[in-house]
Amino acid sequence: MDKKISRRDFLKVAGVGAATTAVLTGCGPASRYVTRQPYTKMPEYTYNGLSTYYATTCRECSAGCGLIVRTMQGRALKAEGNQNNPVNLGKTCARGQTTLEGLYNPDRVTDPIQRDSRGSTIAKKMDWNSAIQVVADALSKNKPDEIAFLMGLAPDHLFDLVTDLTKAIGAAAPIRFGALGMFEARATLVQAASDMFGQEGLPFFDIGNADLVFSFGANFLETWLSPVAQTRGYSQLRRGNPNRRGYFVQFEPRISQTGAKADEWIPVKPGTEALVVLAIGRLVAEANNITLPTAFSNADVNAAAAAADVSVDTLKHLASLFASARRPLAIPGGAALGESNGLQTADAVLALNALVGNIGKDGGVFLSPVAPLTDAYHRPANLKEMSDFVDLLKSGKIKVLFVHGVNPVFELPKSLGLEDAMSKVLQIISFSSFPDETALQSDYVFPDHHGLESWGYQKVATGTSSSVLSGAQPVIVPFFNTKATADVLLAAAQKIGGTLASTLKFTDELAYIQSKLSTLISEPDGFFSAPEINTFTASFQQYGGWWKTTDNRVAPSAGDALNKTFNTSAAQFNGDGDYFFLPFVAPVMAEAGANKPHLQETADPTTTVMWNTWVEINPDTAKQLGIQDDDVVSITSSAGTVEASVYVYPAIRPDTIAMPFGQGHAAYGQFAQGRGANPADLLSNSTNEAGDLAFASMKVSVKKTGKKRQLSRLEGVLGVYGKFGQQ
Amino acid sequence: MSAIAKALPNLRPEEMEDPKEHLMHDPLPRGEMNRMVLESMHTTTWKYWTVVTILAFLVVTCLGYAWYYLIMQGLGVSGDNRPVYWGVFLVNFVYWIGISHSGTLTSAILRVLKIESRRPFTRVAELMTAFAIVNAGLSIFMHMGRVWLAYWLIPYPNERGIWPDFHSPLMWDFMAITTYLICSSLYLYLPLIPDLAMVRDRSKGWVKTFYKIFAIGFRGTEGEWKNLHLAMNIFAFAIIPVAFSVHTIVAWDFAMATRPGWSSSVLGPYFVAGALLSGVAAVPIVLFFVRSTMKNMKYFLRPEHFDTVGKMLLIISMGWAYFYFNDYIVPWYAGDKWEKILTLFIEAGPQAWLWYLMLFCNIVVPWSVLWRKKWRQTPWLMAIVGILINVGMYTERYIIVPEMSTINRMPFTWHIYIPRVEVILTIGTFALFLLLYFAASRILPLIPNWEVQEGQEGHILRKIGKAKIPTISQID
Amino acid sequence: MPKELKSPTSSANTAQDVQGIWGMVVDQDLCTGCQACVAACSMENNVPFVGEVDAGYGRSMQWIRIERFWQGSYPNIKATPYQPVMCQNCHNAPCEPVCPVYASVHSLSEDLNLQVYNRCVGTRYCANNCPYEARVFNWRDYMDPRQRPELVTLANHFNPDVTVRRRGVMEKCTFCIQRIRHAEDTAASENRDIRDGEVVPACAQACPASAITFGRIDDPTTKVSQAADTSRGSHLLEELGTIPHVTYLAGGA
Amino acid sequence: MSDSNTLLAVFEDIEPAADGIGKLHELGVADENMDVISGIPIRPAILERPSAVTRVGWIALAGAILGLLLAVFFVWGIPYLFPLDAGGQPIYPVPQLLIIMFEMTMLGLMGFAFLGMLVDSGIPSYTPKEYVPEISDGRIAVLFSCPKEEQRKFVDALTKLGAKSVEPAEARQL
Repeated sequence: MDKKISRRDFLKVAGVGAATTAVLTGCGPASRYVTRQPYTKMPEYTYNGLSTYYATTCRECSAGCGLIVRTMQGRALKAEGNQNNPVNLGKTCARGQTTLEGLYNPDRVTDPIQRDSRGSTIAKKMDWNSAIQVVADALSKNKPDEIAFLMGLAPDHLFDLVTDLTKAIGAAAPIRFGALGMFEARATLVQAASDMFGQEGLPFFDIGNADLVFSFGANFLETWLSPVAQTRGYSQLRRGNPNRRGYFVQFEPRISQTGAKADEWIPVKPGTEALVVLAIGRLVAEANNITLPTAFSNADVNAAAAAADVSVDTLKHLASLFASARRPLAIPGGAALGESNGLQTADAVLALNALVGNIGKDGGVFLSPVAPLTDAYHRPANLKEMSDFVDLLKSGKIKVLFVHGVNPVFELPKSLGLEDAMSKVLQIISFSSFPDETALQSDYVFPDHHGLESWGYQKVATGTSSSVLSGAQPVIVPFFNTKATADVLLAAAQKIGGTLASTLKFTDELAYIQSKLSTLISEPDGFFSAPEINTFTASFQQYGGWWKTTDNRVAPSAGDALNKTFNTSAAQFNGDGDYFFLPFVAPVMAEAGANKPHLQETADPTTTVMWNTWVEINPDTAKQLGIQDDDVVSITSSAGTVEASVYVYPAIRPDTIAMPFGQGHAAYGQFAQGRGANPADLLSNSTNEAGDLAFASMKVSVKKTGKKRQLSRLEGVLGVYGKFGQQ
Repeated sequence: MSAIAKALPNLRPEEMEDPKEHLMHDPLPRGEMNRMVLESMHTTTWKYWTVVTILAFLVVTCLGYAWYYLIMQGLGVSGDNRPVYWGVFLVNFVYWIGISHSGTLTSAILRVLKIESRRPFTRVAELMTAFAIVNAGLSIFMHMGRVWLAYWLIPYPNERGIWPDFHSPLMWDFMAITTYLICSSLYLYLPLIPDLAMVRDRSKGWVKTFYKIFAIGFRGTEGEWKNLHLAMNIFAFAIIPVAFSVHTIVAWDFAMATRPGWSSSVLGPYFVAGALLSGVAAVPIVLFFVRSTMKNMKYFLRPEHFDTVGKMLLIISMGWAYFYFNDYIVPWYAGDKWEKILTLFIEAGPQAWLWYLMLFCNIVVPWSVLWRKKWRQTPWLMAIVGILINVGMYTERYIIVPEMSTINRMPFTWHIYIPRVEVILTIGTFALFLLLYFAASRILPLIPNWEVQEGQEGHILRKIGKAKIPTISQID
Repeated sequence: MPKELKSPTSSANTAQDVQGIWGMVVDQDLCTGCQACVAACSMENNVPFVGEVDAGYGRSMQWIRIERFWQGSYPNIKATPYQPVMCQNCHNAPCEPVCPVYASVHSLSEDLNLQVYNRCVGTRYCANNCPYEARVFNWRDYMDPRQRPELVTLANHFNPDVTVRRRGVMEKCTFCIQRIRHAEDTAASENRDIRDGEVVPACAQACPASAITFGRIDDPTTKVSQAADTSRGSHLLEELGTIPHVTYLAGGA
Repeated sequence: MSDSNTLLAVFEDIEPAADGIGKLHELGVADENMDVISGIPIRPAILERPSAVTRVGWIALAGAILGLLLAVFFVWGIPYLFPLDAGGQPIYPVPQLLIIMFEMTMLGLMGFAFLGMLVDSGIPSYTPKEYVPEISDGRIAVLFSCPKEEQRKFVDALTKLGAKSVEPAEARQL
């Protein structure tokens, strides 16, 4: 046989290699110049019928899960988890799966545009040169204190670049915000850690190694912090150890998706979570014969039980569970933190953990590893800071506002008056890829690439035990005439010249990223290291990031967590309605999924509603109010009114109504626009002690409108509810 | 002789029914009958044309356009969903197959049993059969997701190298319905040939050409009659099991599925009983309308014929009730979880009124009306009973198809079915049926004159004692 | 685990080269109902979205649906463990014999139910006869860019390995047969057997809780065989004798 | 009988027709040289005629057998050519065969009964034939052939028995 390998054989080998090793790229910096183009103009690495796989980072939320995107002939076909990335270990959530529908979304902003007027969809297309000139002018013709940047939670490399840029021109540092961060109450968690442990950082809850989890409202299987990693933890909790199945109790006013997986659901009255935690703490201390620590000494079990609408027996039963567990873990989160006493709740939960001595132990509470390239965890702005920012805009001091990666017009409570404040800003430049509400209220939209067309990195805030920098690279050539915002800013900086040009003297985005990565190339405990930056970058692309192989979680000292005193009052509520209002992030849709048709059509895990917003009302309450399924009700709080269809939900407290956040867009493309209602419209700007939005602190009234609008449900109502309902 | 006289001891002559009430004993010359039938065919009023125009319009829009729309858009415009994959199209299918049992089966059974009063109305019923099968076939085609590939069900050597699968009840159905359509059309046609020859002999011009072609040169020679008679006998005997098999197989389409409600071994005979009920009930409706709207028909179609049909209806209704009870009690007693829910759903679910309507129309109405001869002989009352029974039977099919398929073993998928474009198409099929019937009533002789005359020749009145007693001779 | 894997009448068909019988295990204790599998399946298999009205009318086309029911009433109410239901790829599949045109046939070599899209004429009998209601029907031309202009760009991510179905065609979960085929081809070209874990369907690949395990159930050493072989395992509607290839591990304690 | 004439005698009713046929018998017209055309079927015995021979039954039987064989081909032959497994059912199923066999047998039986009726009667045929339209009004026509020279005698005899007309039969377009 001829020993020479023919081209055909080579392709065969290459194909098999590509398929089995999954990742085939990162061939040096040259790949920067590789264009990935459709079939007619076959570029390198592209063979007919063979797929090419690129490692990148999911940008659907800021958790930083690694993705492997399958591409073929210049088209991205399928996003799957990157098995190497410690955050998600090859797994993804539903949003990650549908990220391609964002990439190929028919409503993307295809070109840089200048609006006729704010709010108008009529816009004139621009070319990128003039767009860069607009940015350069905005940066150079305004005084530094007249310039503001509002950024999303992802991507981090752009945030770093903008931080450098603002530093160079002397403007205020960019402010970061995201709806998920808002509903996660990150500031509260960080504040609680520093309150109780005397150490800054985002708490890390080691669910996987615990054997009993008490979750106080934490929706950790849905959108909270790093859902894929936490779901893996949950999986380990249940089946990780063949000898025992971890037990899980959820405390919340309605059964959420997370609550649905709990062994016990304790429907505590909203606002009394802290009381319950403290009461349990006291009972645990009593059960374990520990001298009652100061933290729990004020707790009155009977009063707490009465206030929380939970029986004393239940509390005792829960306390005995917690006391006898080998590795008990309590997690604060969700609506429990979004109340006026949210910080107290978080503190109390951490104290409860301290009581059973699981701080810094397996199955206990840690502080999340600090990501590479950063000194500490920098949380996004809480509502207090956003409110200050809005006030700043209102004052008219800001002349130009740059917005990237966030949609505050939709996400912030309307009562904050952001739209009004934005009208005081002379020039608003959005870098949004999608025609969202904020982009609609801006003068210019200079669309950034979609996350899958972009370079970048994301500093992983939490979820895994190691310090992770998730890397992003384009998997296809930009599908539309978009431009990386980093490149726009860098080009503008060069146009402006001066110190700015010399500080940001990078040829392009990748050069900037490389400059940042260069500090990592010889870190000793890295997953890989390299002698020089180009090789390092290649590996960075190939593996989809860089991370340490060691356990980088910080084990804080319990300090005097148990010596804190708590006041034992329940939370305060705004408004004089009859019902507690519980907004929650739609588990599937989250804050930005509404423009993806497959996410819209993916049933909500608890209600199975698709394509719309629903209001959850207890059957008894509904009967009282004469409301049936699909009746449209108007919900009024002190901040506003929204209308939505009712889902008579059997697993919610009768004094509470709940509504998912994620729909109710006024813009954002054909799949999102005009669909459902936005519960943020009902929220006031009241905050908890840590400055986070007290989103669950409203009391609302519910009124039947007489209209009916059928909710689209996956479940057959006939078979699940009513006299024919099955179990 | 004296025995018969003793059987009627107390009847005074005025109490006895007039033997002339019977068509067979009220003979007219054949030429006169021919003239009457021809006159009924040739008489059209503006009312007739108005109705035909309306029907034609309905056929074009409700059937033609709506179906085009359905094909182009896909079944999304229908009301089918998961789990109700089979909706009103299948209801229509079963219903029309049921109606088709009216003619062929009634006329065949009556012919085999030599029930003499069948003679004038067999054709009226057989025509229904033919048109009902057309509608049944159309309903199946409407039901198919890719109707343009329907020919894949035909077993013929093809380039695709793949044949239909005879494991499937649908293939049995396909074969059975094909057989039934062909055979019942021939069965309609066979006794029609002499009548077509009669019309041929009495028409001119292109009309004559038309009838000439379809009378296929029939004269009435001894050999022709003999062959015709034998063929008709073969048909009459053979088509009864075929008709039974057709509706049994229709039932098997459902019964073979592993679904609660459908999976029942009594479904076959139950469907046959149902088909007979709706089919026979359709006869008085048509008889009534033909009799009251067409010329000279009061001579041919008489209360005695309604009486015959009424008696059959009463028996069939009881038979249907018997089978329904069978189908009902067995799962009810067994207490299978899903069957129980299904029963509850049908009787107390959101569409429970259909169930009560069905029982009212199929049991209460016939049982309370048809026991009385006088009422049986009242044509308009019989027409109303027929209509109600048909409503009841349509309801029954609706309960069996979409309602029963709502309940399955996966309660998470239970969605209620609401028909959409099906309603329009159903109107269209009914309009087509009527239109065909209207057309046929002016193209084909509705009365098989030769059979009537044959009967009349064989019937005689004899005076026994004081009364004239109808008797029948054996000249057949 | 099917007790009997040989078809009783395999004399005249394609059973000669059995290439592995594929099966799945779904751990309901782990399934969090997060819908990642649903989304992953839709993206891998070009499953269309049908829009709000159709979806709510029982026409959503996802090949997996995650079922949950309620037990009890407030406050002692619990959601039943999430149950993802996809085609169970029965050994004795009720959907198969009822198809008049052989569009629903059995692969004896892998013991899978195959749905031949281009053969399907849309009688929907198979769906009627599927006790699991696992089949979905293309009620409209959901994938036709002429009717749905939004697909002109969205269609770019369609998987070229999977046919796009048009209206009037029945479809269902295929156990990602394109991935099975790919692995089979790869293994054949390397002259070896398929390794355990080499075929991962999209749902199992995505599942963050690793609740779905997939592999050959004719080999007792595979992960899926071992996972299925616990006291928690059961099949849906086992009493029907369909011998499904999906094993559910009970949720709860 | 090249020198014979074909006559058509039309009678008003059955009795005279029977008498007429009896007369013809007397006059020596064999049954095979006679045919009765009537608007309704009349039992041959009434007219003292031999029963006509019909092959319809045999043809129908042949059709039934043909249908049966076709069914066997459909249900067993097709899977033999294209073996495809479906739902664990036998490739050569018996119950399905019985069903299809029944349907196809019946189709063959009836289809061929119809065809047999046509073939055996020599129809469809659009060639001119001896016929008078009055037949379908209930008249009975007796078609017979007699020696040319004795035609007169026949006509007289039949007219006396009540024949409406006795004329040389004339084939004409129906």
